[in-house]
Amino acid sequence: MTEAHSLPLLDVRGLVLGYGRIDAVKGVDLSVEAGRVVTLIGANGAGKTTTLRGLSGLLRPRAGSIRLAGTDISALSANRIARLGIVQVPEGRQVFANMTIDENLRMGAYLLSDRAEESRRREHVLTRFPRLAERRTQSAGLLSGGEQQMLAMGRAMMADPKLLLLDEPSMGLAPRFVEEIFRIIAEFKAEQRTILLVEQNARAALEIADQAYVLESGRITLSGPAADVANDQSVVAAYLGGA
Amino acid sequence: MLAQQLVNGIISGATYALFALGFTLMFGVLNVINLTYGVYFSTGALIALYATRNFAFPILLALPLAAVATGLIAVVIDGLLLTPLRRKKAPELASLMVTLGATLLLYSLMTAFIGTDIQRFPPAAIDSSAIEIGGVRVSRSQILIVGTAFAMVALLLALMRGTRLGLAIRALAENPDAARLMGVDVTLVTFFVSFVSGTLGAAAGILIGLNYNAIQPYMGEVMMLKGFAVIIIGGLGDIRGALIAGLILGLLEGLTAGYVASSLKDAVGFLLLVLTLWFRPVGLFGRAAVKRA
Amino acid sequence: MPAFLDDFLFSYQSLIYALGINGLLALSMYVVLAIGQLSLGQAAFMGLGAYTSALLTLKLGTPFALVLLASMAVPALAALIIGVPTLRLSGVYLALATIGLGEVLRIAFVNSELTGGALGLSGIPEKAGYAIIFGALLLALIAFVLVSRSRLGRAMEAMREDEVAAGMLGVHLPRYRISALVVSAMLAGLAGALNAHVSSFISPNDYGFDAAVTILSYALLGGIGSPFGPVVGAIILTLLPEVLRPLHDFRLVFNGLIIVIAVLFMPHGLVPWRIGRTGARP
Amino acid sequence: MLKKLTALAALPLAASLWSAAALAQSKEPVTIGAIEILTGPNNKYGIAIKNGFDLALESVNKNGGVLGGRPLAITYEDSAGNKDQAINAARQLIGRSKVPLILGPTLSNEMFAAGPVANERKIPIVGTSTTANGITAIGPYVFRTSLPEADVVPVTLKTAQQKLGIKKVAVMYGNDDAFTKSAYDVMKAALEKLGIETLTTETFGGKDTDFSAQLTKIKGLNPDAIVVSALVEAGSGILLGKKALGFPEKVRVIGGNGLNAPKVMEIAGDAANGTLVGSPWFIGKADPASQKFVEAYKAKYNMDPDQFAAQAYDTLFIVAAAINAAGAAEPEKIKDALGKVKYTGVMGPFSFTENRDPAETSGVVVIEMRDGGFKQFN
Amino acid sequence: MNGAILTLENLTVRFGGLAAVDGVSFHVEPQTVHGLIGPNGAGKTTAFNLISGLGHQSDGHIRFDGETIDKWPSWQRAQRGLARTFQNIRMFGEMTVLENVLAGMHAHVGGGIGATLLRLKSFGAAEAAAIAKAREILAFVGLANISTRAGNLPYGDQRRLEIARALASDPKLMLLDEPAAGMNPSETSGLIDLLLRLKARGVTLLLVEHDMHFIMHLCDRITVLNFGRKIAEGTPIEVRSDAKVIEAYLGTKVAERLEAGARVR
Repeated sequence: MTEAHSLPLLDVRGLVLGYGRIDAVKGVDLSVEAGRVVTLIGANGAGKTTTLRGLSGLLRPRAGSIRLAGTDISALSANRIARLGIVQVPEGRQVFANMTIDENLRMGAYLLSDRAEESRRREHVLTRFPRLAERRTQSAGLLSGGEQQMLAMGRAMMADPKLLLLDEPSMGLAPRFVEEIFRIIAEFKAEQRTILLVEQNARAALEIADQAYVLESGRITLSGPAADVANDQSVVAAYLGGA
Repeated sequence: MLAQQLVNGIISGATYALFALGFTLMFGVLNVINLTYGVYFSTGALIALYATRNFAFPILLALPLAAVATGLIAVVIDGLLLTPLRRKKAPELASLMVTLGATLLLYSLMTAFIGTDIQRFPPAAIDSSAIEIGGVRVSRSQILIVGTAFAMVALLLALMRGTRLGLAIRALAENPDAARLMGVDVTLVTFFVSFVSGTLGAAAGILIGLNYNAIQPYMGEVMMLKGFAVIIIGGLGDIRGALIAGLILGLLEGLTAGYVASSLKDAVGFLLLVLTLWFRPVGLFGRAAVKRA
Repeated sequence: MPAFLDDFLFSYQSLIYALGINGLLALSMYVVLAIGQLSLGQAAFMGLGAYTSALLTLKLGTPFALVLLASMAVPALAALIIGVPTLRLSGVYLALATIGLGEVLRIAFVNSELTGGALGLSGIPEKAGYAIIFGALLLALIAFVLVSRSRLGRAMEAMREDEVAAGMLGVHLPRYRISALVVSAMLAGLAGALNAHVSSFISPNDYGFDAAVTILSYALLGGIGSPFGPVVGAIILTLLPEVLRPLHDFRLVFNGLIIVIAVLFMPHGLVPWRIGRTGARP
Repeated sequence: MLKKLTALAALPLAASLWSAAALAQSKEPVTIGAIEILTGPNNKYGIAIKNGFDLALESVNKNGGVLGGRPLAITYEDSAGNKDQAINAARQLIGRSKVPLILGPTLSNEMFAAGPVANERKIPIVGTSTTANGITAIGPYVFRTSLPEADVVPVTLKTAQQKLGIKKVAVMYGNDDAFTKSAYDVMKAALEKLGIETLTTETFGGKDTDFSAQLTKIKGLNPDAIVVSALVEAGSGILLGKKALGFPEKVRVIGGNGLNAPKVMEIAGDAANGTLVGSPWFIGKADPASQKFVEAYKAKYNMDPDQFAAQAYDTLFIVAAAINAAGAAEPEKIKDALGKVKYTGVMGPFSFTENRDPAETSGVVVIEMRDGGFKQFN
Repeated sequence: MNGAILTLENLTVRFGGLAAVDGVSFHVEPQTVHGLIGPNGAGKTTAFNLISGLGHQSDGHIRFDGETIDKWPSWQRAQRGLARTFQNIRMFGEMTVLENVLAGMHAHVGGGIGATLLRLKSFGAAEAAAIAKAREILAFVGLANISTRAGNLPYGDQRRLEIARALASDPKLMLLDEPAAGMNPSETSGLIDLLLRLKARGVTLLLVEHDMHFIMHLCDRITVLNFGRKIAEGTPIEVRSDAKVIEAYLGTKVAERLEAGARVR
């Protein structure tokens, strides 16, 4: 790691995002240090996915700044941001269903021109996900939800991202897959990858993360070390409308 | 006689397929029925004609030149008409209407300046000599057309399957947002697809113009009617479907004219079209195959 | 009638007739666009109406009132045949299928002895006149205004804005789609019959693709906020080439340009006023 | 202000022009109307016709005009090849310009639309290029100077039968165009009359480019000739297709008036060789009047005249003669006079039949395409 | 079960190989507020679409108001008395507020083409009555500016208008898909108030919502979905204390177990 530690890898200030007449994210500040796993949790509709779409450039910010290692990227288009090493695994997987698993992985390395490196990475991904290796020439659309999620993560790994944005990786998955997904995230963490994890499965997310932000109605209401956040009663309240 | 009729059918079928390729590609990837496509057919032929006739370009140079120029025109048209609609996320009928208007505009502009007189390539441009095998005659330009049609299908499929650009095109066709996340410059790839379609349309126009040696602005409009039939029968967006549907149409037309009645020749395509709409609207071969390739 | 008026009416008769007939055609496009569909079969329906009426008049000497009814009934039938399979599909298919319909009809007219083949039918007596053409246009306009200001009009606009939501309010979508296409075909057929009975001669090539696109340009130029928009569009596009002679050469260029501009920059057309949708004082 | 200045400047001139103006008063021009295709895709026909009229008009006026010294003038209206515009034009010429006679329109289709308008108002209308059947049946005020296909085609076929010994033919015609369809009807009748066997009849569309299916079938039937009714575009495509399929040299194409155009040879090149067409006139006609016309036309327009220009040229003299014979620029009188005109022009002797069609067919020449030019065949 | 207005029996829909709704059965009692909750991707909106006829199940049955409506298209269900709102508002933006509500009455306002064209007395009376009723409904939901273009309304008012439009069809059952999404707290409490008044009016409500406060406050019964399956059902209090529900919402302790596993490896 050569990045200056004084400077967070990702630094977001006053981010405002919205659709049509509505602002869904109303001035979010957050930062992600290199090599850390940071989670962004919150109820549905709080603006988590919108935030990630803003970070990856799918949605143009209305205000605020997004700095990657000090450079403002908030005006860049999605493909330029991908080039800088921010890779998003979108909500709902969004694998290319009509392409084979191999082709999906090759798409992940779209920006890489070194073919040898590409196949080296592919072998690596397939070793990590043996389920995918068995079916590399099948259409991704035929995979189960959990397998598609693995493919989506594998596809992101093909780009060897500086910052991985994971959007609800456990969404809609059967419990055994949820476990497996979190096992993979734990492995990523062990490899010192930088991850911003958006999750609804707050407990699992908080256990794996170093740092956590709680998002409510488009605003950060709580932040700090994940362990502290996990112990905060208001988190349970945010989810189940307690009190 | 049957052998010659079958060969005739394959040749005209190949011209339909060659024409429909770019049309169906545009639909498969960009999800628009771009009616200006017929204009590219005419434009390509006219540019090649002027290059060979007025500037004495050899046809082998004029062909790629005209095709590339037309491809660029296609990019400009896409940028002017369709990109704004895409940005606004306008309904699909809006793009159909805007290209409909543009088609009328472009054809009538062309005829206003060029007229509808048939023009021909200089005789030296092509070798029209024929080859005769067992009583079946085929000219060199016809062999070129059939060869090009098959080669283009093979090339397009190879592009779609084997290259990174092809992958990006298919990714764009399937899910533009996910493609952007992989680093695909969607605008650029969109323009590239427009370019390739325009080029294909122009190449078809030039080759077909060479074969029948009759070039005029409205030649694309006539072809468009066959084009609709081919891409719907073959399945919107299906590259192989376009080739097969084109050949089927050409053969059926030829056999109808040869053995039933030539007055019914044109009706065959539309009958097939209507039957497809009634019974198998996704086309003969299922769903859009650009996305699957 | 004073001589100068007589001469004026004689000189400009066909132009004035064309205003009314094109107005009807514009309305026939309006009724389809008003529910968010696109049909390019108006010219074909017009041709069917024209041929039906001309044949009945010439071959059977049918009374003109019956002729006009038949000229609406036959295109309506064609609309059913083409509409039923395509209306379950996306809007693009209807547009393409109606282009195909035009071509099939042209082939049929050309190949049939009954319709005189490519020679068409000539010597059609001049049975239509100012009263019937403008009467029909006025009636159609009034009918559209009345329909607009009712639950039917509300359902149509709802469909154009959001078909799914309209369906969720109990709007019987297929019935509306097919009715709109049928009404459109009837109006176009009527316009065709009236045109045949003022221009004495019809032939298959009068009802081609260019005609269909021109009719679309009427509606888009005027705008479809109210039934008046398309009629205004038709009047302008019929008169303009007469007023601006240089435009004559570029008439089709102009029509095409209007469609492009209307779709891209002028979605409400020249008559942006939107008709109210209530049948009583709110 | 500007108006005043102009008026002042005009003062001295006015005096000197006084007498001329008085003369013009009595010598008011006789203005007739013409409806031709002057713009749009088919304007080559209309422009050739207008050229023919204008050339003849010059000559008429140079020789004292009509009705004892009144100049003859033509008001042109453009039909753009569109029948609705042709009707408009006829109505405006009659209602607004009040012409006593109309020349044109260019196409038979346009005549079917505009003819009834003129006929209804009892204004004679004279087609110079309308060859379809049924034109003059529109009514008693509709005339034509162009030889209908019904007169030309039998001459062509008969010549071919006599000189080439043709016994069995295949027929091809464009079935989506009024002109080619009506020529086909004539061909069919003439073939029957001449006792030539028709092996097959094939159709095509005017915009078609591929005729291989029809030609392959025809080739299998071994005809002595192919009789074709087509316009230039399809016609030259058929010639090219015929060559591509390797028809024997001796199987000629015999065409209608639609193929009677140098453009066919331009497009089809040597594939056009041997093609026979009948024509009311052709540029190589060895007749002094005709030669003089060709020279004058070339001098004025710097291009070759075609049959349309020649027909128009003759027609204007015929009309001028009728106006003179009528003694007044009145439609009814001109109509009656037209029926009695006898005139010999570049196309040969001319008069109208009872049915207002040309009576003479002796001017018809059968010509052959050979190496890019027409040659007389009979 | 007999008195239920809506009954789902073993409702299943598969897209490709995945079951988005998997054998779900529950019923909704008349004149109650029934909540349908679950984490993202649990199949709530899919279930709504099946109930309202915007998609058709692969398996199972839907009974509504005594009829099996499995194959009915959406408009037929609407005519029978089923109304819904959408997660992302689907307003007729060009129409006025009043016209939107009148459009909602489509199935109930009289007036065929004949009466419309002839402007029969019955037509005028029906329209006037409809307008009066629409005004009443708009007053009920608290919208005053009836001639405003619907597209120009602020967000919260658009939500209200959508509810008013659904209400206008005089529904027996109203499906509300995330009615509080994007609302601020005061708008939300206004909405709760409105829905309670709706319930008092006798309308049965089935709603999907993520705002738990809202759900717990409003619902008589709640059905919880996860992975397309029903995992719990009961009163708000029962559901809130259900271990499976908490697990579904807050997640399992997978991570702990995983870390243990990783250490072993």
